[in-house]
Amino acid sequence: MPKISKILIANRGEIALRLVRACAEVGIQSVAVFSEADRTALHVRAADEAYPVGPSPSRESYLRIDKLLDVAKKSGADAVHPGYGFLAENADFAEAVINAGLTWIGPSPHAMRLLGDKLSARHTVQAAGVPTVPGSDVAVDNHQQALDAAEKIGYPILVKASAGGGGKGMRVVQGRDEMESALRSAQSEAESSFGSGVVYFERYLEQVRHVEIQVLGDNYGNVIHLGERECSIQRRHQKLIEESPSVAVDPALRARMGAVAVAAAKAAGYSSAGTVEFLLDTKGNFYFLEVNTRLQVEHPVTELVTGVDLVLEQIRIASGRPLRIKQNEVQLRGHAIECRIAAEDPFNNFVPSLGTIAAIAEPGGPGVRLDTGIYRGSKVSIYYDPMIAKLIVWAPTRAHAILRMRRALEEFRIVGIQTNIPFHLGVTQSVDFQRGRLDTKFVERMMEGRTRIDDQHTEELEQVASMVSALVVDRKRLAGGALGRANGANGQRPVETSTWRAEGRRQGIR
Amino acid sequence: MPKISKILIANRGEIALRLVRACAEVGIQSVAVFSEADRTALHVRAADEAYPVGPSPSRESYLRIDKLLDVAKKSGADAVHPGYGFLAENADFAEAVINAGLTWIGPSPHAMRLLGDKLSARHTVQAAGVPTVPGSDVAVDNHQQALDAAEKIGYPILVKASAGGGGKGMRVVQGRDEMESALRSAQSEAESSFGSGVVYFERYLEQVRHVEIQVLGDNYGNVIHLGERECSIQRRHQKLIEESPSVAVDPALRARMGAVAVAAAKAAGYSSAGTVEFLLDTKGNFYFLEVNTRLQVEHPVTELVTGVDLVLEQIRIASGRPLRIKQNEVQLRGHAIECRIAAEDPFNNFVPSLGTIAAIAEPGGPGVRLDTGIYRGSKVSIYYDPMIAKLIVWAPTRAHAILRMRRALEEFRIVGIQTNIPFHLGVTQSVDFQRGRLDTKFVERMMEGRTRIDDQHTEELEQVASMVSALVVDRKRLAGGALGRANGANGQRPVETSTWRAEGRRQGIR
Amino acid sequence: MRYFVEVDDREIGLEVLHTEAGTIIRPIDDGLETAQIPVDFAAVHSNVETGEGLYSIIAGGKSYQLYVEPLEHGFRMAVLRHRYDLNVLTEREWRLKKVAPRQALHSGAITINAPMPGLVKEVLVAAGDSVSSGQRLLVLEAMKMENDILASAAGKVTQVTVQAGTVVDGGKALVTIEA
Amino acid sequence: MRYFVEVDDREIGLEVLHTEAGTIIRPIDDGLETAQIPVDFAAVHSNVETGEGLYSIIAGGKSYQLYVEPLEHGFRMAVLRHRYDLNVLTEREWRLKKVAPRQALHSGAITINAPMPGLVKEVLVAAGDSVSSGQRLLVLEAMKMENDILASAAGKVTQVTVQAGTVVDGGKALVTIEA
Repeated sequence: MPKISKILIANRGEIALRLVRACAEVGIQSVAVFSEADRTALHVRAADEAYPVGPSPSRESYLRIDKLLDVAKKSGADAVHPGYGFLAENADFAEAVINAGLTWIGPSPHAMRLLGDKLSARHTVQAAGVPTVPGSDVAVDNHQQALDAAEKIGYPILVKASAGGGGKGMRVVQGRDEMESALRSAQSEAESSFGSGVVYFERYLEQVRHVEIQVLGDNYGNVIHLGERECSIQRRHQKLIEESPSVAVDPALRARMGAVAVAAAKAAGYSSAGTVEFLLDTKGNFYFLEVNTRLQVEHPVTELVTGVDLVLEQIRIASGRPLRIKQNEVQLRGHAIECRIAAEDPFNNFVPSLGTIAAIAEPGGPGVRLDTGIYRGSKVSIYYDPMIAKLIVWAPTRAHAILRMRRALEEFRIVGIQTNIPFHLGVTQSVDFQRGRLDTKFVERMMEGRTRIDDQHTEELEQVASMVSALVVDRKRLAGGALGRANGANGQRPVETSTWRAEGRRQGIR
Repeated sequence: MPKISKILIANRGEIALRLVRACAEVGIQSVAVFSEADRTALHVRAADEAYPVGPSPSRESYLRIDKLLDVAKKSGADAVHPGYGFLAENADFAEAVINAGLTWIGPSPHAMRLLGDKLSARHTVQAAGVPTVPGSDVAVDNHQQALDAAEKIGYPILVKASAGGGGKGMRVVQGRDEMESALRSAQSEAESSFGSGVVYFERYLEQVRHVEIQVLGDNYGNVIHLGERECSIQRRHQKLIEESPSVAVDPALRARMGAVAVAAAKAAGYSSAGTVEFLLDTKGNFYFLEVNTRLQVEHPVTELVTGVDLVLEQIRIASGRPLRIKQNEVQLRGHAIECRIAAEDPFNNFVPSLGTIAAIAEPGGPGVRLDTGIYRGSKVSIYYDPMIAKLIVWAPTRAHAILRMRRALEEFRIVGIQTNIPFHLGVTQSVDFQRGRLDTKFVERMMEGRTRIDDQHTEELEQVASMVSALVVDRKRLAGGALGRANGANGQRPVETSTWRAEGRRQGIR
Repeated sequence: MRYFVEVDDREIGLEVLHTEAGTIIRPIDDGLETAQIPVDFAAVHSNVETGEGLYSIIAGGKSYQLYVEPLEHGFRMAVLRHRYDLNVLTEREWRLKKVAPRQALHSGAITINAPMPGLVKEVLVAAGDSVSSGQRLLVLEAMKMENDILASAAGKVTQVTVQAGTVVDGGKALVTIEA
Repeated sequence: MRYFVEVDDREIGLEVLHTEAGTIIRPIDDGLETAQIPVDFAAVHSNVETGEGLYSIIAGGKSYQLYVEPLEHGFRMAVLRHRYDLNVLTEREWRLKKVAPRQALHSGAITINAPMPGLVKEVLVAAGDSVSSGQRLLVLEAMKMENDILASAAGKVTQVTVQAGTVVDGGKALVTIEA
């Protein structure tokens, strides 16, 4: 059994910090890596060891397999955790780690390859009897083949890159007329993004929820599931809010979806933590979408409702231990919701907002978990993902969790950049969200103003903002007066010593 | 049934904020009160409404029943939550609230009186068959009576104020010789602190743990318990660390202690949240100490392991709803620990440290809850309790929780005042604490250096501190050099623009 | 002190009064001064000069905290899911702004009114003069400042109804110009 | 550049070298210069002048962060459960100090001041008493707690400037001890 005593964390930001913390909590040494932009990042300061891996662009640092292996060697790390993103789903990296005599904390490169390619994943799980979204089970190459395949599947069609992810190489085709250009543009986008132009078709399902099942497998063929996460609140195929459990999943459906997810994982010989994504329609039918062969961004919601520490279990599994949790011991308690806080301006089409974090007020108190890599003085740069924090709440019920999230969002103040916190506040105030009426078009409807938002006191707030602005001007006037006279003025409020710095003000995009 | 729609929160600091948050999370309006020192406190800013109640000393503000009732009236509040401390266990206040036509969120004044006086509490629970610490069951008045009573009970004797709390009016008497002066000083301290010089005797038990049971009763005679909290880590009868469950309590003992606690609560007609305190000896015998007729400081550890929101249940109960949790539905999951962070200098005999909070880095990530009223720029003043934050962690196991607490304590940085965080770090590193070998003398032994502390790298840390101090001086030298020359110096590290403010520096104790 | 706050396309007039009992805000409602709101305004962190900072305001018992970010003109505040860009005008700025565009609309005879009560310090034109748009007509001292009153259009001065030293109410006609 | 750091009763000599490849620290071990530790030192927040701030240091691959607080002489750093007070001497200062006769640490009069404002509850010593280091001198009530004020050195009490019932400000002299 490979003993793990020092883990190289091949990532940055909140997930690197979460992994450093996990190491500290099990008495394992952590080795951080950092690009030039990240020298004073939280994960670097919190880790036991830290090594530079190059310039700020990730291609030259966090994606450099050679440099990462070099750090592993230099530091004497005996295992590598990739986090999510960057090289997390790169089977070549996993293989290189293993070939270097280190333990890879994740599924085998074989399972990663089998499931990483979407067509291959469909074939693998179909063989295990897993229902998939109706589609072409081979690559679609030319226009005529495309039209034939689409005819069989039925419009609307979703063209997807087999090697893809994150919405790239994806096109919706409503009818024959749109096929030729959609096919060509999807292929070329797939080619340029993933180095493979292979695309295939799926029926484009509407009025569906995105529901995924967290699985956990060991190296001995045991696989369990830890319930579902609903991730229907998406914008451009990027998840924004996740929760567990889903209002649309009752225990019977959970058991069915869980069993299917476990079967899918077993079909691929899956170990470690993984996620099987499904679309769930209004009739309770669910269709396999893909498997994410890594720890997910949204793993905390599952941790909060199950009480299982997924990273800890990943480390145990990687060190050769059998699963210690049995399926019937997995119990969901209460409700958890995660909001992904991004440096994006929701009042300006979610354009990324760059700059320096001048101040932060973090939410706290009961049931609030904040995973973030930002700190006062840190910079949000062009180099990395705009997601700067994950705000996760747990509460005994969903209704309580929504109100708790709302008050936590209100407490969370980030000065110096724009964030999407107002967007999340809008979602928590929307009647559809509160009632659990979700589907993958939720955000689209909301941004088009087609969602009823339970806005209290809007006029009152405007009035208060007006008063404050007048008082701020008045205060300056009084201060000027006070300064103008030799002696403090009579009857005037004392002028506070400024404890606020104007330095490090925002620089970003407008 | 009294409908609660607006709650006056008759408290300040972290507990006031916790209650404001609870209101926001159930859609109830919150009304904060503030003394002059607390105008910009977090609980004031977070509440829906806020009213001044007078000058900074609590006698002139937070303890003024008349002013509090006036605010309740003015604001249209229909209920009052007292938090802990201040008027929380003042039956006269509860009665005044009820007489004003408002709902008191807490037990009835009758139950408060019955249990508030320690002698009366002993009698009440003894009648219900609850084992109490061997002692005098009547007030001890004069020297001769004292000697007789002590003879019967056996030395060492603990002299306790019947109206007391917080270690005041308490004396340990090892033998006859010490009796006279101990009795007199305890009586006079009790008189001056509580307005009643009534004292009684208990056997002074050694090698015992402080274990308390959380109970929850409704207005219809239903009472359940939510397991135990171990609070043996005390200094001068003040709790410093609490955890749940206790390593000394197995399910059978928990059931027995729980049943006894429920019986004690029922004997007093108790409703709302309350705590029955026991001493637990090494043989599994337990003895009733007293009942705290309020929400406890340490309630979060119970919330984290049971998943029950105690404040929410208090509000439901006060609004006349029956208990919604059945005893057999109460399940403990994982382990929770709380450290009380106080503005006290552990390197200088825990002397209070006053001043302005110049900066804070809050701990975060998985399993960490921080309840605090401090913020950058807030002041720690002489007027209020030195406890400035509660750091609570949850983890699947006790061992994990201890390491998680340790890393959270390491992350928690408060600049501007001294805190007892280094003390808590010492406890988490002590072998006895890690092994669960706790008793009420733990802190005394630790402060006397009689505890083995698992200190790694002490010399290495000293070395690093030395290097840093030299580098700080060197950096200033280089900066001076760079400034001295007209042009940026060659080969020298650039001098960072200071993003740190020297303003608001500590003023406290040196 | 009176302020006029522009927010979205609304305009909110507020009078800030510092009294013995504390600060009071009176909404200015077309001259009708209605409610009086006692406010307790405090900065948590702030820069007096730029206005940037975190503020607590208790208005009529209700408590709010707002973060104020200075813009080139005015302030930005994020409140819950809303963001407000506000611009604060003093009474003088507001009156100057108010009279200017309105008069430009008229053709024929244009009457230049006093934008606020004040003392006419200087009269720079006389009946019969030709003036160009923007030309200084007179100087009105108000709110301790000298305010230039400008011609809002080119034309010929037909009437000057005040002279240096006249104390005028707000709205009083000062000069008439024939286009 | 060579520095000598006094910490506790130890003295650690360090040479800081800025090279092309980065900063290197060489411990000075009785003139024997042994290891070379590559260090990457960075300020997260800091004041260059006072030294106060949060620093990250990566020394030989190991990462630490330390908060540095300036004292009257030197710096204070809290690291885990420890607190270090350090004083940094340049080589010149160190050499000067080394040749100077060692000063007795505990000679002369020591004044015990009130660490915080409070009420003197009890005075336990009187002028003329001999006290040992750590002995309780008086009890000061502050923040609802009774705080023991201890002798910081052994000696003879020469003056007691307060009595039970006195309300004192922070910093007020309470007791003087002659070593």
